[in-house]
Amino acid sequence: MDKDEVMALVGKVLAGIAPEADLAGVGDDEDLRAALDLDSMDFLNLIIGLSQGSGVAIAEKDYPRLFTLQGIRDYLSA
Amino acid sequence: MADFLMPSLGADMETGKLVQWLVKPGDRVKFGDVVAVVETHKGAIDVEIFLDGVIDNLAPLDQEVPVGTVLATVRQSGETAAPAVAAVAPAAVAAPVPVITEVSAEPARSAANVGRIRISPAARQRAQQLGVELAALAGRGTGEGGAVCLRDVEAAVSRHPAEATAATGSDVHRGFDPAQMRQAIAAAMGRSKREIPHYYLTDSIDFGAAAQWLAAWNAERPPEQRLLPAVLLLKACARALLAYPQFNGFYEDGGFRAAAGIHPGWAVSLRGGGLVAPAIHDADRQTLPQLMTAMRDLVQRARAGSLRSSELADPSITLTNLGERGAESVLGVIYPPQVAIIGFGRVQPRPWVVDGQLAVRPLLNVSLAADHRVTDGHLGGQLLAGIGDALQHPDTL
Amino acid sequence: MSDKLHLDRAGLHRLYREMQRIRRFEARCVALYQAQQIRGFLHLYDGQEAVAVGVMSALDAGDAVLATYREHGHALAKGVPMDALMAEMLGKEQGCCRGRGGSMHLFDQSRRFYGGNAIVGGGLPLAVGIAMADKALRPGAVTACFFGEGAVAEGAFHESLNLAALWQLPLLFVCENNLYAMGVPLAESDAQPEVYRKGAAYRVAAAQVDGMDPVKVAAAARLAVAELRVGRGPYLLECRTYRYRAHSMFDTQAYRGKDEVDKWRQLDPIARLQDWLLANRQISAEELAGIDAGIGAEIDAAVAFAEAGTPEPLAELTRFVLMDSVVQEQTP
Amino acid sequence: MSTITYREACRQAIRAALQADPRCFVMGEDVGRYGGCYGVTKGLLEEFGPQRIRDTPLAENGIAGAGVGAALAGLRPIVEIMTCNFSLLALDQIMNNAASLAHMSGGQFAVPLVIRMATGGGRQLAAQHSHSLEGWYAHIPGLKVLVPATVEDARHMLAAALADPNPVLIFEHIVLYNAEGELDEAVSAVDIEHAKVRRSGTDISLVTYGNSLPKCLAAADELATAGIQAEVIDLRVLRPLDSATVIASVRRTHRCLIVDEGWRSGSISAEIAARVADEALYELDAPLRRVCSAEVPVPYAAHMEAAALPQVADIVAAARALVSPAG
Repeated sequence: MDKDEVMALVGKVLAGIAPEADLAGVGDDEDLRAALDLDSMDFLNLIIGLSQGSGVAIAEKDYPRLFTLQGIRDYLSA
Repeated sequence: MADFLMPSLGADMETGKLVQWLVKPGDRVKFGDVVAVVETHKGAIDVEIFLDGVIDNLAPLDQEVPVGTVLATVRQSGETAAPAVAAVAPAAVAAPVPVITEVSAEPARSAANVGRIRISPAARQRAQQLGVELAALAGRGTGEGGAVCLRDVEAAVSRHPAEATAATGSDVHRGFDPAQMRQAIAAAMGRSKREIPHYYLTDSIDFGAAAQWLAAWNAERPPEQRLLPAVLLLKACARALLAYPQFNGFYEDGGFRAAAGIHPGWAVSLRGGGLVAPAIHDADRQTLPQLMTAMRDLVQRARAGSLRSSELADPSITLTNLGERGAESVLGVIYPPQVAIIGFGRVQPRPWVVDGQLAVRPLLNVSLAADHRVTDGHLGGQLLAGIGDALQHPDTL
Repeated sequence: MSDKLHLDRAGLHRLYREMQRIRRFEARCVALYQAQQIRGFLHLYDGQEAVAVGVMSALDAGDAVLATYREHGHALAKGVPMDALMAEMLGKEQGCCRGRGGSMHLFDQSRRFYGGNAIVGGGLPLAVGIAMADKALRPGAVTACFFGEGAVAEGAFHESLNLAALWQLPLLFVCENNLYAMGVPLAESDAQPEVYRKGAAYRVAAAQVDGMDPVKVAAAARLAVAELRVGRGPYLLECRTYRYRAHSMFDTQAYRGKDEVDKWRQLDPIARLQDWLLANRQISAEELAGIDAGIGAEIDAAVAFAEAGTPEPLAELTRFVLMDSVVQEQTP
Repeated sequence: MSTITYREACRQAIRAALQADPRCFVMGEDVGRYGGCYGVTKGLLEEFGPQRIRDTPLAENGIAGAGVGAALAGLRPIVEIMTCNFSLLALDQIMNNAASLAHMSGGQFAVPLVIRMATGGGRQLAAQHSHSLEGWYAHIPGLKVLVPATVEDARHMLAAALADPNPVLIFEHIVLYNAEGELDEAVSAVDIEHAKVRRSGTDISLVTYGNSLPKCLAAADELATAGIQAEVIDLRVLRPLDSATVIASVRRTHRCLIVDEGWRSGSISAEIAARVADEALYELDAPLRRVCSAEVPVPYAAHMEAAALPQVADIVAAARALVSPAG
């Protein structure tokens, strides 16, 4: 999965969680949870969506590495 | 002929606006079916019908009407078809055989009761709570005279959980009007602060054991099977409420009435502001994975504005969880006619004394606001201690 | 009038005043009834005043009294305040029973007035028990139980007479024989219409007295009470009397002729005592006018008190069905 | 623990009451020389003398009324009516005076009177000595109605009744007099407010009182062998009725069978059924059902009498029908 595919996936998953969210306004290193007001359930749903969409297993202990867009890109395209 | 009325979905609901019919004239409806969408100050609600029969005379959409207004009529078993229906359905006249084909493929045990299922009141209520369609139970009764009883409903759920759950489907625009919702919250909370003599208790809970157990559980599972800490909190509360039923119920007509089951309202904050706390039915009887599924479903539907009427009408206590990015503690306001609200703050590492030694532990602040007309602080303290104790043994939840 | 009893001037005036209070109180009750301020049954004592007043003159404050549903006179003569009675008649919270009893159920615990009983003969067994308790707890105290001649046909009368005699209780049975049980004349309901003769069968001392003469009633009652106070068993006093009015507020009175009523009115206890007092210079016209004016003022005040009274809050409807404690019994 | 009969427990209760309060006395037909129709007061005349164990003439209305009067004026009478059929002769005094005086006097008078009477059938005493009328009395506001079914209640309910400022009727079942039970000396008092769970169970609530209690307990034993766990509720007090305990039990078991030796029509069992339907309808997983006496004056012949009264087999059959899977 390349970086564009990852960003497309993030956009699709977030549209189901926070339809009004505008990813364009979120900085690469910004905490998504704060920027988009995601609670634990939203974040878990994001992880579920990313894991299922990418086929990458995501361990719970790795969650902190997926708090930012940059982190997600690094994790899934690695 | 029976009337289907604009339901009252909460103490603060006086009117509602019918925005969509999910059935059409002549459709057969069953106890517990979702038949319409009603816009209230809390948003659009799926409204269930608690009548069996053929629905007719649907009221027009988009009119704000008081609770109790007739929305439709239901022709019940044994009553002759309305002339209008017969006139447009000559084929049905030609075919004298079964009008009711969907009740059961098997012959019913009691031929005399084809139209109305023979079911105990307790089983009927349980089926409604679990979303089990009564038709799915016909002919499966094992009670006296073939009546459907509690064990039959429970058996049906374990057999086909998905199939038994009433389907909802709607393409109507859903959502909550923030201004209306703010008004409704203001009304309910204003009434609460006026009428309910609150008392407040807080306590600190060592969340270490729970966190450790949760990490181990989640490590072995894919994300969709993982549990959130909130589920443990929900179950721990349900467990403690079993022991202290004085907090699980309603203050009505000058006295306390215990709720029939433990149906905590789970506070869900909505994007763009506002809050709803729909019921998670019989939380004490569900496993943690079941509760997780129920909670995920509920949060999703709450935000999508497609809650069911029973979820809004049934909560017997409110639970609010600020979550990992929330404040340290919360002192809630009781939603009348409930008599208590339990709040959880953010889990955070704190210095804590364990076995006489200073240690850093993940601590969780739990609070109780309860109605002094029903209970006192002593009992409230026991409830909180019960929640704390339950969280020390997550494997038993 | 009787000369068997020495009554001083004040005592005679008291008899007159008490009878007149009763009669005029009831007259006002009739007016209030017709104005629909008093409802339910209203049994008037009109004509029988000498009985209650005469017997009560022989009793002390510590003695117990039970009466029937025709008991306004007994309540007044026993000292129950008139304003509390009138408020009760109007169903007010300030009534002697908070408006729960009404005309037929007047009670005053503090004055040992055990009521008003609307079951014919219902008070007699109660009186037996009260006399039992007095014999044990209040030596010298006496219980007077009033009942009509209709009650004599009830089993309760015979059971009570027997029990009282068997246990030698300080109990004065006062039969107010006004000749009619509602509409049935005594001769048609009782094989032995001389009520006092029934005492002999139970070895109960008994006497018959002219119930239209307060002095004779007082004399007979004093004699009986003296026996009772020293422990000489129960006593049956039959007072021959007459009610001028209907059984309750009105009836056709087809059971008796108007001339019979007129004949008895000639024997009216109040008029006769008044005439006798004036003729024998035992009272002056001024004194008489003073007494009458005092009674008028008392009745006006009682009506004003009752009319100003308030209805008991409905929230109290089921109060006093069960009691939380025993009210302190009066001890002499 | 000691084993005593119900009769002896009643007698001990009366003796203790007489010793505890000089205002207390017993009055009734044949309570003295004869020792009580059912032998309850035997020996008490010799111990307390004729003023406190007072034989009366056969005059139920008179002695009930005398009891009311004595209570009004400061004594603490225990009136014994031989059997509740005879109490109908005293009904005027019980209902029109004892039960009504407090209320119609606006709270001026309390009537701290206790009336004991024998009730029930099973001794072939036929239609004028065998009826269960406690349910009738439970209809009357102003009374309290107790139905001791155990030796503990027989021993301790009387003291609570005498301490109560209201008229209290105690119904002692004639078949229970000979029953033996364990009396725990550590227990010195019982309440007269609450029903009691005499046996816990999960499948059905048997709600009963009086001599039907041992029958229900025997039925529960038998049901247990068939895998049915019956909960047995002893009402103990028919007025005021402790519906909360009954409702709580039904919430646990979801089935309710009421066993009452009174007749079915217009009975206390009907009252209980109505309350359960009212307060716990949605807890019910089976119809509300009753086992009551047949609607006949209780006959003399043994087989007819047995058929007229609730029996263990009737209770077991009714419970099984409500619990067991169909077919």
